[in-house]
Amino acid sequence: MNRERAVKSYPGRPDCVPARPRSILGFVSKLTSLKDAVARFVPDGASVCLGTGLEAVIPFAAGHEIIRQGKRDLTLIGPISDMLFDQLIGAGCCRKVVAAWVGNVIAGLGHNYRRAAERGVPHPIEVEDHSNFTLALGLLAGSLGAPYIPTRSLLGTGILESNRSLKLATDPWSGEPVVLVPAIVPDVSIVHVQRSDAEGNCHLWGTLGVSREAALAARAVIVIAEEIRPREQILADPNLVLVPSLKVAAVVHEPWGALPSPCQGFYGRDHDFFMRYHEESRSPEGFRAWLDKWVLGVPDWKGFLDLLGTETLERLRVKEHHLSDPLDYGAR
Amino acid sequence: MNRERAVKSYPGRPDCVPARPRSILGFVSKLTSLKDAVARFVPDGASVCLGTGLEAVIPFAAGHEIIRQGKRDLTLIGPISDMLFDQLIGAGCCRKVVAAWVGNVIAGLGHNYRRAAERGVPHPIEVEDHSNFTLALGLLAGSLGAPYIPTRSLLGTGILESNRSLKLATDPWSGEPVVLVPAIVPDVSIVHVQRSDAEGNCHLWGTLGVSREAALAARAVIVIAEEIRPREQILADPNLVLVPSLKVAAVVHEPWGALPSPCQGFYGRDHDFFMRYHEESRSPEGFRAWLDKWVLGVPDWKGFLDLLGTETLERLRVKEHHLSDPLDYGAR
Amino acid sequence: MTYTDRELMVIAAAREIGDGELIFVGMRLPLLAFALAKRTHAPRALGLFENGIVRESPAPETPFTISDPPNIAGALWSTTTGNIMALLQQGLVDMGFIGGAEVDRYGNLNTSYIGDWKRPKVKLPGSGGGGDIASLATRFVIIMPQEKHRFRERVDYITSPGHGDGRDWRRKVGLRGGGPSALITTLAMFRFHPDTKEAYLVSFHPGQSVESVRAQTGWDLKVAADVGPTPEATHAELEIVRSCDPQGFWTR
Amino acid sequence: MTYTDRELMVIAAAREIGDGELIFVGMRLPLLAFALAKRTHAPRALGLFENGIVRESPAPETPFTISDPPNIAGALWSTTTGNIMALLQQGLVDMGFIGGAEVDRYGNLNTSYIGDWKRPKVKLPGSGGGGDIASLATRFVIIMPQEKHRFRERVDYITSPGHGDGRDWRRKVGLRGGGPSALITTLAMFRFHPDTKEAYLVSFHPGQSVESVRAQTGWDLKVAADVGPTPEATHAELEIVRSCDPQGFWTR
Repeated sequence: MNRERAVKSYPGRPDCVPARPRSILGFVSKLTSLKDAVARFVPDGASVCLGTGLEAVIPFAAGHEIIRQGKRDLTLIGPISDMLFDQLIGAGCCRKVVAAWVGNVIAGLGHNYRRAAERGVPHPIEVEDHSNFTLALGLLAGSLGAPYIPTRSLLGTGILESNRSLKLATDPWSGEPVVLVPAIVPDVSIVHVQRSDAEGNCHLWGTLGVSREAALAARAVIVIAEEIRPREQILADPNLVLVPSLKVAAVVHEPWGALPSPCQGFYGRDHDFFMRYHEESRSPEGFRAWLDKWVLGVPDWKGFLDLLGTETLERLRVKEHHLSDPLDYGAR
Repeated sequence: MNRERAVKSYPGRPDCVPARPRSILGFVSKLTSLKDAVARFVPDGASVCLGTGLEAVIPFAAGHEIIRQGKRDLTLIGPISDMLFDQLIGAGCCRKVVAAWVGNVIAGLGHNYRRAAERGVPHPIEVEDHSNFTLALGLLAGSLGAPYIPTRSLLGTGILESNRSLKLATDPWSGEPVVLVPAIVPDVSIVHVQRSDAEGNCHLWGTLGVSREAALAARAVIVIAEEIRPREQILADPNLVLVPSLKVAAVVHEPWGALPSPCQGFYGRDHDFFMRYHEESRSPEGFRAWLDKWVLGVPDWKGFLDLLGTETLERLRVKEHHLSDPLDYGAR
Repeated sequence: MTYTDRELMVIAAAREIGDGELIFVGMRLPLLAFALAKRTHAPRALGLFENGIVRESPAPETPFTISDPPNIAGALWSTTTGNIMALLQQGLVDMGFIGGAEVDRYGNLNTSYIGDWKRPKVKLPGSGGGGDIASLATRFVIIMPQEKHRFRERVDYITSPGHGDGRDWRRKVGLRGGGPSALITTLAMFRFHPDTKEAYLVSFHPGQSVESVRAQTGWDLKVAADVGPTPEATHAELEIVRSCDPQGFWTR
Repeated sequence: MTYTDRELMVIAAAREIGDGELIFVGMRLPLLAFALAKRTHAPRALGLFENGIVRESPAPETPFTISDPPNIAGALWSTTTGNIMALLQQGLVDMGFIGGAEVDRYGNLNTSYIGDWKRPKVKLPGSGGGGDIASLATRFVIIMPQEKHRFRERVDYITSPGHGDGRDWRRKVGLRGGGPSALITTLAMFRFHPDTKEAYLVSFHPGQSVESVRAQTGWDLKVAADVGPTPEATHAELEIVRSCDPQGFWTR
């Protein structure tokens, strides 16, 4: 119930002081199934930030579970989102998109995004246009608890017209025009990481994108981890911890959970999967068939991986390991 | 000459678009002596950010070299600065202080700071009062190339009165008052790190304070490193790199260079040294004697370490090593 | 069992920490208070430090400064100063500790200038993180030595905002944090009136009285109806405090 | 030695990169252009990627996206998207590459909406980092396929600002970056007039002519006095491009 408050959805522009996720504090294990995590922390109508690592560590496992649970009226927040937002939009989970780019990075346009934005299929969506920088700055402002951050990007563009959340203002020192980017505070941010302990102290490396700002700005964080490690192993490198565990609502152990996007040190990108999705999602029927097969036709992520097949996993698995030099945190 | 431009001092509020440190770019070794680094990149009148790790990794070696070279009219920028700013002020190197706290953390007041601010001894200094947050936000704005960042801190305080660089404004969304913190762009930031390669790709861990923002905001960076490592060892962990080497003007190998402040994994804090300085610097004569002995009486940092004595170094050296788990950056 | 004023201050400060709370700790007595609270009534409290540290448990040996390596090893998070201050500005920090050179009847603190800031009689070190904690924490607790010249009717300069000139001053100037909730001194303990926001005496330490405390207060001091001695330090509390400060560097 | 339009586009793009320059690279043809420039005339160029990467040398095998693990391993820096965009806003980035669905005579790009944005005929993916590069880079180079319907008198929506309506438009709206310096298409190469800031034809690719290019341009096209064929791709350049794209995924 307190937990619900921690991810309560706020109408309009998000307040830039998040509700204190009180019940999240404390040192109980937050390990849970992806099913439970999505059921409890992604209520209908919530604003959800995901796909924060740009083309890498996209939490597809969580996205598919959101679709299976038939979540509705979500506000999706993310920089480029790749294929994931297109899937959530096509499945009817999304009321509004706050993003810099929505489509299929390797193949181009997102067919479901087009159908929804152009023809209201499966239903109309609201689009809040950003650039990668303004989205990053909005999340940074949220993470700072600052109401907004000014930028000189996007002056003179249509984005200032179509995105009513941005304000044109004047730098009181130089008198020059600036764009004010209001704080973006997701109800919940879903981040995929390499390793976490049961409390949500977690390590992410490789492509960061806006993952840190997204996690710090959010009212609650769901951590999806390739590996669950003992606490001492994570806290042996406190500088690498992505977000203080007091912000973490749930920790989910879901190996391969970012496929078909890559995860540094664990697996590469399944290029063909993105290409096939692009072809198969051209028509609503084609997308439906894709959805039935890959998402609704399986009970969970394990089911998705079985469909993908062990040969594919073996092909994508990282085989050449490049380890960093350990850091000495010795204190005496 | 280009290099000079890279650290040219700007009058008044720093422009928040730093001059491109063109000549700094390129892949020549930037290894140099501390003497040369200070001579070339800390010209009289420059704004210099140092002491960015709060009570840790304070670049005392660089500070003492600045004093030995008799630099003048420097603007010192730093959060709490501990004993270092007091020494630079007492030695007459400083025209202006931009800081949240100046003194001797463990012992309290800074005697030279008081003499300069109260009685103009050795000469008057200008003080720009900040809090740790507003100083961090000013450097963050500088690092973002943003003209300013708003905050709700310090409303109703005297700091808004005595620090004319801060502006009171209104959040155009909520109508509530905010404080605008203008970008702080140091001509040069001096950061002490555990390890660097010859180009300035460097790793800092332990206490960060405002080190990252300070390095990214500056027109040029001087890296003081405990160890010089081969490039591959540093780039084996690109997420840990503090600042892109294109910002780095010089790399100095100066082991123990942060003493008497601590450096995680290398040495602890020499508490007694801070206490003795506090006693000995009570009078201008006492400070002069301290300066003659510890700074002007020795040719370089090696001389300081010899005075300190091997027993002290051995006592402070970290003996219990705690290594972090390596990160796998494997890609295929 | 006898104890020093500072030991009692630590113990009184620890009692202000609630279990499961996020506490902006800082150095000196507050660091000991946090250690004591963790080992008694607030095992789930978390400590924040402005150098970028979040700790679940205090360092095994009490560090001289918050940036001493033992305070980083074993931390839950070691990040930037900005990210820690951001938790304050997000409204997530329940309480912070602040000291001061001067305080006034509304809990405003001055750590910047004695006299006119344009021509200061004394230049004090400045805000550090104090102004931020006072502005943004849900509440804060002041810990400082009590001497008449430090307890002013009005401070010369507000570094860390208390309740300004009282009542709803904080709301009027736009401060979101709740302001000071307690003032713990070498002589006594004060709280702030819910309406007027003026400090009033709630208890005096051993050897003190309402009169002796009033004699060291620079304004017409209000006193609680049920004013009495500060609750005694218990044997258990003292043992923990002394185990954290064996040399008595902070508490003797 | 014959080659494709795309191979020539990559080669022409590479020639726009100066040695020692900071280049905002991106995916597809620009990634190949960066690789080519590094191995020919610009060995000291640095590449930026909006996912947070700074690279001295391109990844050993050309990645499909900038976030593929090979593009991170061996990077000079792997940081946040914000920190990379910050280098743009600091004015440190010499040049960036941008593609677009529509371009107009002043080099304004639309990748957001075809038709009225309130009731779009086509919803395009959006800005990504394009709007930021166009706003903030010292200069930028446009690479896109040329078809008459994409080369509009005026784009429906400005996602990435070129020279607006010409002349000193960028200065008037407050943009600090210099705007587009070249437009490289499947048919030809264009530059922008120093005063009017209007695109004009400087060269046409093999098999093209002033007329054939004009036929695929949606405005009254200006032509350079010394217009001629685009400089041929050299054998050496082609070998490098093909070694970077052995399957011809990008250039066939």
